Amino acid sequence: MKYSYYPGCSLKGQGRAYEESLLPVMRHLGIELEELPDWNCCGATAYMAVDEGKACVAASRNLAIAEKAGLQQVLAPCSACYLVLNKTQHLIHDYPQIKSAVDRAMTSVNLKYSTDIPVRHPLDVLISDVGVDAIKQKVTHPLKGLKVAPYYGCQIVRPYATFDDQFNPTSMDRILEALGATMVQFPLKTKCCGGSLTGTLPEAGLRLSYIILKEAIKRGADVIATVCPLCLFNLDSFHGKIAAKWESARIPTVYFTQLMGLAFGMTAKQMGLQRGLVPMKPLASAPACCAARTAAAAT
Amino acid sequence: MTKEWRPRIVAFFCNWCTYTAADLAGVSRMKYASNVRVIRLMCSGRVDPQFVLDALTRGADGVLIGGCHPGDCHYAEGNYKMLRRFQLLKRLLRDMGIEEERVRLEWISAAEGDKVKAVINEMTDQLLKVGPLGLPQRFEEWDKEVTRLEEEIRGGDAAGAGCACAAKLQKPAAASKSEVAHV
Amino acid sequence: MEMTRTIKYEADRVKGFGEEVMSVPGCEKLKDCIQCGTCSGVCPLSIYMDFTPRQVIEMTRFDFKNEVLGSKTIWLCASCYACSVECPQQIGITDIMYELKQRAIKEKVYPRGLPTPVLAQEFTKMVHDYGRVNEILLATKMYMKTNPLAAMGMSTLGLGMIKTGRFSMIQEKIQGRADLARMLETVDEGK
Amino acid sequence: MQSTKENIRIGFYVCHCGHNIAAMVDCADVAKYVKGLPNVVLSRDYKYMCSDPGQELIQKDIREYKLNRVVVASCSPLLHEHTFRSATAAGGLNPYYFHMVNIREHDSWVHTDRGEATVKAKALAHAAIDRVAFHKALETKTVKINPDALVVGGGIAGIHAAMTLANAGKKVYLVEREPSIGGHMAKFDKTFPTLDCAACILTPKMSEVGAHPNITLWSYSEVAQVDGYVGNYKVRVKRKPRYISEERCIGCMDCISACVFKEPKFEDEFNEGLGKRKPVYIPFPQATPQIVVIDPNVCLNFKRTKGPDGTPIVSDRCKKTCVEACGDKNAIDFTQKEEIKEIEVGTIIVATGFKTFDSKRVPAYGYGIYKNVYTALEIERLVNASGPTGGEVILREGKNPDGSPKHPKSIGIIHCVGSRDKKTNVWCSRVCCMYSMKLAHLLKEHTGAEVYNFYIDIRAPGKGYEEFYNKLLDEGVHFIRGRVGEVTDWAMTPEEEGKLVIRVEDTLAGYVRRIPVDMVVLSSGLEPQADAQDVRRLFNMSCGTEGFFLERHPKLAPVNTFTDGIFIAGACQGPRDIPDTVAQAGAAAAEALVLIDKGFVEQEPNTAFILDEECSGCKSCIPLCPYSAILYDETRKKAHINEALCKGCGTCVAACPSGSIVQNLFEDEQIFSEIQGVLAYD
Repeated sequence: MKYSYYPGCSLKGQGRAYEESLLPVMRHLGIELEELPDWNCCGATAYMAVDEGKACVAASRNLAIAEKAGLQQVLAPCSACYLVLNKTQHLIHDYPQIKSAVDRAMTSVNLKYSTDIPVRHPLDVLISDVGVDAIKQKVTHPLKGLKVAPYYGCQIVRPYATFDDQFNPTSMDRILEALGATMVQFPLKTKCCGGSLTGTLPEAGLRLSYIILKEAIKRGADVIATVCPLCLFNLDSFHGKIAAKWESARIPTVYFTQLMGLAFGMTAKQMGLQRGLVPMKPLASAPACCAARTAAAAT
Repeated sequence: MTKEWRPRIVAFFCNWCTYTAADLAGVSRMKYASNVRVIRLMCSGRVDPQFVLDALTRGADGVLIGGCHPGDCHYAEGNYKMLRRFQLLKRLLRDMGIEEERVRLEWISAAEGDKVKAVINEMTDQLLKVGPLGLPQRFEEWDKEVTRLEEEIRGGDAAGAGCACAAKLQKPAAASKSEVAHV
Repeated sequence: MEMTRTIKYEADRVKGFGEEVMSVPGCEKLKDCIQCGTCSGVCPLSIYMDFTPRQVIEMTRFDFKNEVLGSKTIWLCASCYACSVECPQQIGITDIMYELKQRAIKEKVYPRGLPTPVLAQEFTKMVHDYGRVNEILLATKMYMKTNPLAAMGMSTLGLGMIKTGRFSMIQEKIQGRADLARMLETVDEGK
Repeated sequence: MQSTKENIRIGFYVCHCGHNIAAMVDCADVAKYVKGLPNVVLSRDYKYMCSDPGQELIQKDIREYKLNRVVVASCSPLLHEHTFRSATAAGGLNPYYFHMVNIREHDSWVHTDRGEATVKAKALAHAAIDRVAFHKALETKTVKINPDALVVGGGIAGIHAAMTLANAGKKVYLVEREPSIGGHMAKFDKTFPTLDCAACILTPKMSEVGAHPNITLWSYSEVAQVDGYVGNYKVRVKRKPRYISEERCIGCMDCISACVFKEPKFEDEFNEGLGKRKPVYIPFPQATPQIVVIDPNVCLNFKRTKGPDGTPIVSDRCKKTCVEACGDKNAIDFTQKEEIKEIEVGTIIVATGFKTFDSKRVPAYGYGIYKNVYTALEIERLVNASGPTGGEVILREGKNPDGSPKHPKSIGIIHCVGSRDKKTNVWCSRVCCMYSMKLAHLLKEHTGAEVYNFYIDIRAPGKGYEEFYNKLLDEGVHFIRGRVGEVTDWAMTPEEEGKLVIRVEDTLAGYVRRIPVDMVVLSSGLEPQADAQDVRRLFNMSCGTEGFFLERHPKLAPVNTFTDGIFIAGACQGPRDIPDTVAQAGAAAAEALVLIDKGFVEQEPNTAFILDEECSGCKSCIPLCPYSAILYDETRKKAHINEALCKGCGTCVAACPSGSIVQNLFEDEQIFSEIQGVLAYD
């Protein structure tokens, strides 16, 4: 299986641990990712707030490049990218005025937008194309005893989720359970983390991150697993401020792909776990270089 | 005539579902194109392919047949009978060079007033694109052609032999009955 | 004691504003609102808003343009789409918020001192100029423009980013910058 | 062509229908146009043709102008064809010399351009003028009505309809799917707004039904097949095995106490799963008939695996203490099989009721996730004195510090769950506002708790309903106008700890509020029964887009269906409360009585017949007839249609290759002339 890979700005920036874990994990599962040549920013939530037409044009350039690349599908791991690329397709599809704006822009640089190339999230690909069983087979270091709060955030399920339930998604739960981890009951799985408001209006934004953190702790989670670089940033970066404003709610947050890598026997370093501000505790089952104690047992 | 051309649609609606749905569209004051003329039959199973051909020959640009949804026929399965006949009719029309969009079969239940509206408007739009069928005019032209031919033959040769084919062209509906009705 | 007039006269309405918003892709169903308040009930940020999302919908529908575009509400929307998917009338509330933000920026009537519109514009500019966004640089720019003091408060975080190898001062640029700029220009030309 | 001997004289009338037609169609112009058509002797436009003067006008004209054909252009023939045929007959003509043109539902109401609508009216009128010339005098056929009736569904609608018919001296079969009649009403504690005890007013009616000499009550049974037509339906009823002989069981319930299961262990359907029952049980104390049922899915005397046809297999491994307890009565019969009963009835009333919306479909409200979130129907059982807790309102989850059961101190009732929502059901379920208020009253009365109602709009249009709302306001029940966003269990403040938190905008105050409560009640809406589509097909009815059974006319024939002799009553037609249901059940019974007491019904003479001399005996028509009305006469090598069996669909007519089948009222010439007519305009 081969997909076009649209990393998005975050995965090349502060969210690089996501890419560092995603690529080897996907390779390990036999999925080839080919990075789109010269992709540009999707526009995220900010561009839509300034100019819808331009936002669609900017995002559609990537879709046109993907079309040119000739692969059947695009993989977009960042929730904002996933949403914006899908939304752009919906808008082009449903509104002739958007379509003509996009067409005009395409013609001006000799690009072409002709088909709605499927834009998919890694969770979707893992659940639908790879399958839980195939994932289970690759597990060498089961995450036994690890209690995870599965946190999906908003933008991969709303409003366009087709691969999972909009109100109670379970795809990540199923993947992580296949790794041997235990899910805590986490009704906040699709609540908003505050998005960019943690930076612009911290009082409002951080409160949302705080609620997620404190509830994860209250429900007995060891770690929060997420699918979005912005969610991870918000949940991981403001513990000091949160403690000052409300109470301490320190709990590590990781990308679900990092947990997958650990279960597949990859090292914490390979998975970029050292990039978290709140580090995840080494696992009893972790491979050799992480916990010397288990290394002996493993060999 | 300066009036812009509007397609003429003759519709055959079954009494129990589609005609009632059209009544519902009326009661609900839904608005649709005025160029459709509904003929009420008890069941879509009563629609003789001849009716369709006759309507087209007499100047209709399209024919719409409406019946109950499969499994919902008031007479158990008249709509299935219509469906089978419709497949053959479509083949015949294709052979005659009549565009597929001109004859349409739709299942519309008594509750689907909005579907009556949608189908009629959609069909009107499609026919506007396809343009007039104009069979009566075409027949007239053929008649003239044949008459001219006959005269030519009569003038050049003694006895004419083209009348049979002229008759056939004039009344394709009647001629086709035995081909299509027996299903 | 100074009194504020709260009654609204017809002259206070900017007639046609609601219709204009409703004509924008995604905002058509605005007129179907039954004012049930589900949007406000599910909105995680409604607790900080000057008008609840429901009120913004009603005010937009009745052409209270100045009040709507000057509100903080639209800048508190984090685009989480909870309102849109829960709305019993399936109104694209998030899209309506986007549309209102666009109008507020275009007419420069957003509340002063709010960093959100500044961030949005800086973001857009960065995309236009380079094709990609460097979050750290973007945040720095925004703080510099709105609240330099707060930027100082972020230094611990910056340090953390450096320590974990996530801090980069290099602005990534795409090859096709000119192409992208050209494409974006066609949108203005088409207007 | 038509008989040349007959001199056709047509009278044409175009109706204004007040402004309904005249506003969009130039009626005078239509009349003028028709005046110029062949065979038209007179052409008039008139304000209301269906009025008495309108009908008298037709009669007078027939006599004065010697008309022999009448055409009226007005509304839908489904509405007034009968009226004008009668007027034609009263004028001394055969009623089938009349034809009707629909220029209201199919023209003035659906078009917006007066010019176009007028052109269309002319074309339709033209078609009728052409067509009516070919009309023939026909005789109205009558069919006898079997006086026995069938009522399907034993809720309050079915009970009331059956009683009405039975009290009028008619024999009624009442078929109910569950082991007891009573339906949803039997589960209710009180009824709004009078707060009558539901059981007190219902159970006398139930036992009357059980004892009525004219009613054959078949509970635990379902209608399997319906054949025939108005006045003469043949119905097959499937009687499910209850493993108890209905004849021998006297309802002593000794078997229940003797069951090897000492304690009730299995989910009790009647109490919405809040209580338990044994494998041998009676659904509730007042159940009618008072006959126990054995549930083969849990009874030890049956195997866990079913037979290949899905029937339970007796294992004989139980001690059968029940059989012992039953003794001489010998009512328990583990070998009982499903039984099919065949009955013949003339009329059928379908009263199959509704299903409540599955609240799990609104995940934001936490039903099935948080134990202290209840459905309204669960609360009905919880506050009921004969319910699982004896009427004590106890929370499912949480105990007092001393270990005693906990009572709610604050309760939130969420209206419109599943209703008025385009994601689920778009309609208003009509009863929820009122039953929510009733439950608010009862819960407050039972617990003294603070009760909050969260509503979008309070809909209290009924006798004494608004007064009930006022009463609740006086009682101190809180009303917050806002559709609840979510019910969660996480606390943001100390008083929220351990509670369910309702997050809602108080839209009247303009504040978003978080309200902690101990108990949440979801006022789930009403939906069509899960098998409504199957039932609809069984009785040849239609469903509206929302899935409820469709009435023949929303205003004027609300209990009739499109199939003659089949009527609908109660919530199977749409959400409604008990008073409306009972009224409708009475109406359905009255409509059935009209047919029964008249004894016969007139039928459209639209049957088909074969022109003997033309029939080639090809037999292609024979398999097409769904009623097996066409027979083949081997000696004469011709087909023959049995008029009594023909229903007039015309399928055979369209298929006959030699054109030798004719359908009355829909003859080929009539339809061809109609086609010609509708196309005869510029």
